[in-house]
Amino acid sequence: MAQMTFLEAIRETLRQELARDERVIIYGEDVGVRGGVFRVTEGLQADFGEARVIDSPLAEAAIVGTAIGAAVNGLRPIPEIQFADFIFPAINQIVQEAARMRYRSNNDFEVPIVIRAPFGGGVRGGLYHSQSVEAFFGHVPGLKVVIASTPYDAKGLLTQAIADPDPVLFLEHKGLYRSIKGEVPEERYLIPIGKADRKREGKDVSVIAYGLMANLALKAAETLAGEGISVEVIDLRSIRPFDKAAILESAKKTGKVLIVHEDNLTGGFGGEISAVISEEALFYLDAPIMRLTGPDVPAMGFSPPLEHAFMITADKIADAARNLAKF
Amino acid sequence: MAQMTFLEAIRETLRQELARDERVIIYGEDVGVRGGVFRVTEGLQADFGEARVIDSPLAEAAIVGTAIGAAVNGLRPIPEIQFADFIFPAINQIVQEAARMRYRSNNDFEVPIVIRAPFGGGVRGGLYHSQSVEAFFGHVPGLKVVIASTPYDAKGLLTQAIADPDPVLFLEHKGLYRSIKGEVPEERYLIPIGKADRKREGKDVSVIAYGLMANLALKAAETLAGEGISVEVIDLRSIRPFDKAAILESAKKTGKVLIVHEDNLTGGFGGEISAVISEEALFYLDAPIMRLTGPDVPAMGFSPPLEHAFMITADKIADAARNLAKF
Amino acid sequence: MPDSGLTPELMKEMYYTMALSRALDDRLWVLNRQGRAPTVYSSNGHEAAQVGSAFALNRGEDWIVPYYRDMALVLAWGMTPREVLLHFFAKAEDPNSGGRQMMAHWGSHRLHILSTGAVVATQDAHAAGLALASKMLKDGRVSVAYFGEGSTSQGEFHEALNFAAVHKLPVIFFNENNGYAISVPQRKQMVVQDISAHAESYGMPGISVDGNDPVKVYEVTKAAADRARRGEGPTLVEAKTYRFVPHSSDDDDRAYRTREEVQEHKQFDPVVMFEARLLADKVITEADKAEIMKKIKAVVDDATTYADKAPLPDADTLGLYVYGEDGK
Amino acid sequence: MPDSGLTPELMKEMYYTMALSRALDDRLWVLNRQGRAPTVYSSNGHEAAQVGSAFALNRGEDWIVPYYRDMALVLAWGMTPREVLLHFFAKAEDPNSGGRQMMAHWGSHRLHILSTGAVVATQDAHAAGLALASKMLKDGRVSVAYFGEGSTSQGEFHEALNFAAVHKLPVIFFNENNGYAISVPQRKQMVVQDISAHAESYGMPGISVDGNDPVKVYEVTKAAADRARRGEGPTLVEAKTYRFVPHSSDDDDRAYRTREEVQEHKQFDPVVMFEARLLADKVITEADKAEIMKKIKAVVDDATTYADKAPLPDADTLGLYVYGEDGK
Ligand SMILES: Cc1ncc(C[n+]2csc(CCOP(=O)(O)OP(=O)(O)O)c2C)c(N)n1
Ligand SMILES: Cc1ncc(C[n+]2csc(CCOP(=O)(O)OP(=O)(O)O)c2C)c(N)n1
Ligand SMILES: [Mg+2]
Ligand SMILES: [Mg+2]
Repeated sequence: MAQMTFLEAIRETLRQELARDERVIIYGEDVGVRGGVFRVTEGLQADFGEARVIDSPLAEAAIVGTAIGAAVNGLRPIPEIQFADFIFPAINQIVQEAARMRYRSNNDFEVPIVIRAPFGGGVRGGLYHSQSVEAFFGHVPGLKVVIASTPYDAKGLLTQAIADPDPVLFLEHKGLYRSIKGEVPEERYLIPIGKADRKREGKDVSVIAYGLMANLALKAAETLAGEGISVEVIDLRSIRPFDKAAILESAKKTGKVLIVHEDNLTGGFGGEISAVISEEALFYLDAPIMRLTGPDVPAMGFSPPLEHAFMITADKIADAARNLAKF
Repeated sequence: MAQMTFLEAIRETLRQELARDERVIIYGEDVGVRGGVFRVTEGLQADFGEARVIDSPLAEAAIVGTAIGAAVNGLRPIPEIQFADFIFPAINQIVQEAARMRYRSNNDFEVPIVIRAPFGGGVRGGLYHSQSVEAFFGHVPGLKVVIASTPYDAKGLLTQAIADPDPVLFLEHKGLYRSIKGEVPEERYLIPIGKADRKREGKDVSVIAYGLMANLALKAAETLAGEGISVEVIDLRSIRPFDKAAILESAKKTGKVLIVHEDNLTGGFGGEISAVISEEALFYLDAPIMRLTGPDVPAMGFSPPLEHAFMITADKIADAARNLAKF
Repeated sequence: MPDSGLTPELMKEMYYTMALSRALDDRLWVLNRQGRAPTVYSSNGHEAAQVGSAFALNRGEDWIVPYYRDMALVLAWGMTPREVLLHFFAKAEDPNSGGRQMMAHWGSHRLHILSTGAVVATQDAHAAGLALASKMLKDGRVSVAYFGEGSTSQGEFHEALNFAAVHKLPVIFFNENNGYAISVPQRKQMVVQDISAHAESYGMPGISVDGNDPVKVYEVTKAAADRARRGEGPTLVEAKTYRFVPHSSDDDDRAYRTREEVQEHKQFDPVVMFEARLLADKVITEADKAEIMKKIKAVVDDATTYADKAPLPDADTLGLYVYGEDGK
Repeated sequence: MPDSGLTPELMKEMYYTMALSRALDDRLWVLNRQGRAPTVYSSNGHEAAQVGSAFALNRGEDWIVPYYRDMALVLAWGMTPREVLLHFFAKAEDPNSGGRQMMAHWGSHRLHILSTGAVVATQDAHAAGLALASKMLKDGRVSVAYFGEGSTSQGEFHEALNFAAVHKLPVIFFNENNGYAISVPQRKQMVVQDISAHAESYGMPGISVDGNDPVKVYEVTKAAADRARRGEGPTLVEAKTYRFVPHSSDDDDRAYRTREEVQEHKQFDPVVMFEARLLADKVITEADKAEIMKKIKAVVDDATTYADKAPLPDADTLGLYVYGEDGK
């Protein structure tokens, strides 16, 4: 089995799907000759041609809008939004069209597209190249929102997303692209969307997270293990649908829950997770459900002190979990 | 004091502000000659001229985008989005530009605009003329989101929104326009944004709501009063900022909280409210925090059975509150 | 005319479809005024543009992405009056949406009518996307997006034209210019007279045509479709027409246009004019006309009765079809 | 040339500004390669377009809404090299954003440079809106939106042009066409050769000009500004130019263009050409040039040192200025 970075896992999955299914096409800004601004699609145009790996005009609404039409007429488009920050011009097509096509046509049409978008901060992206946008989309029935945390998961979830008959937003945390490596089987495999993965078992505190945050939570858990605090880490893998059962099981077991996301607090997806727990597991709780999130500012500052102050770190998670354990 | 419908209260507020401040302009699709598709702006163009009440081209991004520029250069634009369902083409301008201008310029610029948009269902609007969009915007730092429930509040809050130096999204539930009347003073007055109003005092169950839902909650409270159940109704009036203190005070008092919104459940703003309560008042709770919301479907069906099944009613609120009281 | 393949038989069918649409439309207004359905969006006045263009295409085979005003179009494309009425009454059997959508939000996979929402101009990119697939899969299909002149103010219209032009896609952008966007007259919507003026900056042909003449519309559309099938790329067609009725049953057009203006345009009523022409050209006789009218009346009555009796959707179906089956 | 008001003094100042921008830009790349700042967006190659247009306007009085590539523009508009470097190093004193924004996101209320984000094409509507206020308040100002040719694929560009045209706003849409949007060449971005081609469908003048000649750019922009001030509405100007360096310091342009292509364009380096011309026309002497270069070096050094020493923003400021004071 090959060791791959998160980025390579995504690239090789795209390559595998392009090779096995002629209907799969990739397009977006700079994804062809340049291989994407992060090089995720590097080499794919050379291998599969300009007709299947397309450098599109600079227009996100058209990218998603044409992908919808192409999907209806038999293709399996995987459009890329260059940065999640630039998904807003396309949100109309995503929310009102892609996510609603099946429902509004009473199941007569479906829109199997996968929209890939790098998101998140800590990479000196400043206000417009660091955003977490998942809360906007986690609220949208008809859409699926997937966020992987390991190379292995990335492949299985992306493969599933491409096979999925519904529109999937596949968000890739930029901080993971080259920072982590892991074993990735060469053969095709699917990870179901909507099943969380308990990345670490524990009994004192449950940390619920996804994407980069799941990795940081694991580091924090390691630290706390040394202090005799046993932390369970639930990696949601997708926020729409999200795995209520896994969350409730863990919450009931530990009685103490810490929800972590990089997105800002108010109206973030952590609220939903918290609400579900207090609806269905309130009397198992030994402490308030806590959220550790980005601050309620419009976006992440560029200057290092601002970026550092904004970002979630393993230490911040450890601090929060420690406090919760002591509660 | 004049009795006015909700719609009239908004129209008269706009008229008053147009009259007192030359910088105020109104524009949007059909707001001029036609007075808006709901007639909210009826007569205003005749009174204030085509230069100040403008029939704009059919382009929401341009409507909001030009309002931003106009506000920076000295005007006080009040753009209208014809239906909240059609705000998505403008969301990029709202989230990434209007709401972020002050922050990104380190307080050098501000964008005092009020975006008015009718929202909500129960008026045979079907999938694209019934949506609740507040969760998308309640998540956005830098933006304020106001939702009034009475003619009196509508005037005070809208006046405040126009005076506010930051961008405000002022959402008007269509179901309120002509269905309720109330006293509205003629003189100008301001209601601060971010202060909830306890519309009814009670001790057994707290219902947290806003807009039309606050009215339905009051009806439900009336019913339950007859059954000996005392319901407190907190009308949030705005969801960003929202009045944490009022929510916590009520939650601590009654120990039982029902959050109501018409927007669909998952990722809706109710999650945030629930999360805040369980973070800060968990041990005062005598029952799980409950949410009564629209179902998790892409939008509200048009056919009467589908619409009725979707809509929140006073009966549904009464049922939920009754169950909670019995818990 | 034989050059363009427009036989007397086809002309007769065109006439039938236009007259049927008008009659059905009249019925919708009656039913609406009776309080039996809350909303009408009307194609009244647009019949020549819609039917003329439809007949120039492979109806039911090529893809159309209609506008809400396009009842005559979908009738030409194979939707039956019963289906239209089922949609209008929001009945469970409505093939467009199962009663989920407000009237005039068309869609049928079987007929290759892409399901439509209400947010104007999104459909333009959908048509380009359908055409992108047709180009790749070489299925020989042309896609057509229909839209009003008001919707060209939306940026997405331009994005779609540009995308289609760059990729030389087999798509037609078909504008029905009736001079108003609800109450907003064209001069407040844009500076130019012709929607077709936009074509040049995307390097595609742009043609304005008398939208009240179904034959001219047919010819222009046919040329655009042929061009698309030859792999030469998109065309922007503008059919100039007028709507004789308010924007919808919720509108009152007296606020923004005079009765005289409406009357003046009625001189060019596409259904009346086409009928007169077919009679003059002896494509149909008075007897044919009477028979057609009788048939139309029967069909409209049948549709009304059928749809009226059909059941409403069950409230329990509310939660269905948010998602499909996983992982095919 | 005297007709357009371009005196030798002004030409000299234009030259100084262009050369300053180039020198400052070179410095940014050096500092970036030294690891002292993570990102450069460069105006290298665009100096004539930016400075030529700026000098045709009331600098610091009219409104500009710049593109990220517009360092030469903001220098011409009154931003100092120190301020640019403070922005580049993301220092607290950065007047554009207090270190909050990545380099090249300009903004200054004092200078009438509207604060900009990174989402391309949103600025076009802002400029139209600024102009809407100017028209209403009769302040005599012109607003100018700057943008790349790639950004014209965004629908919002078209919405802004249309809005400005309908309302005859005193605004100029100023395109810097360098043939690439990061790696995407113009022919994959659009079918037409000239961005100015879009003007016609909005009923406004559209002019393409050699963007490497600051005088020509000046003249065209001056005419557009005069027109705007006369109340005759917007103009679309396209300045054709080239960027000599990668899109940003994160880019590697060898993936999408040959070194030969870049070399060929270097023949038309606007700074080199303008310098040669001013020397030939005796607007400046070799001695002037040496003095200017010396001054520039000193200014750039000073800016670097000053900004380098300036403090970073305090982490505690993170939460400031999400909202302003309530209810004025
Ligand atoms: C994005 C969006 N904004 C607003 C509306 C509301 N609306 C529905 S139809 C219409 C006018 C459309 O005019 P036009 O495109 O000329 O079509 P016509 O009705 O004249 O056929 C408007 C503003 C909408 N459907 N979508
Ligand atoms: C809406 C949006 N999508 C994508 C990007 C990422 N991006 C930044 S610059 C750029 C290319 C812009 O090209 P052009 O407009 O020609 O300007 P140039 O850099 O050539 O001056 C892209 C795709 C963005 N900033 N905004
Ligand atoms: Mg129209
Ligand atoms: Mg460019």
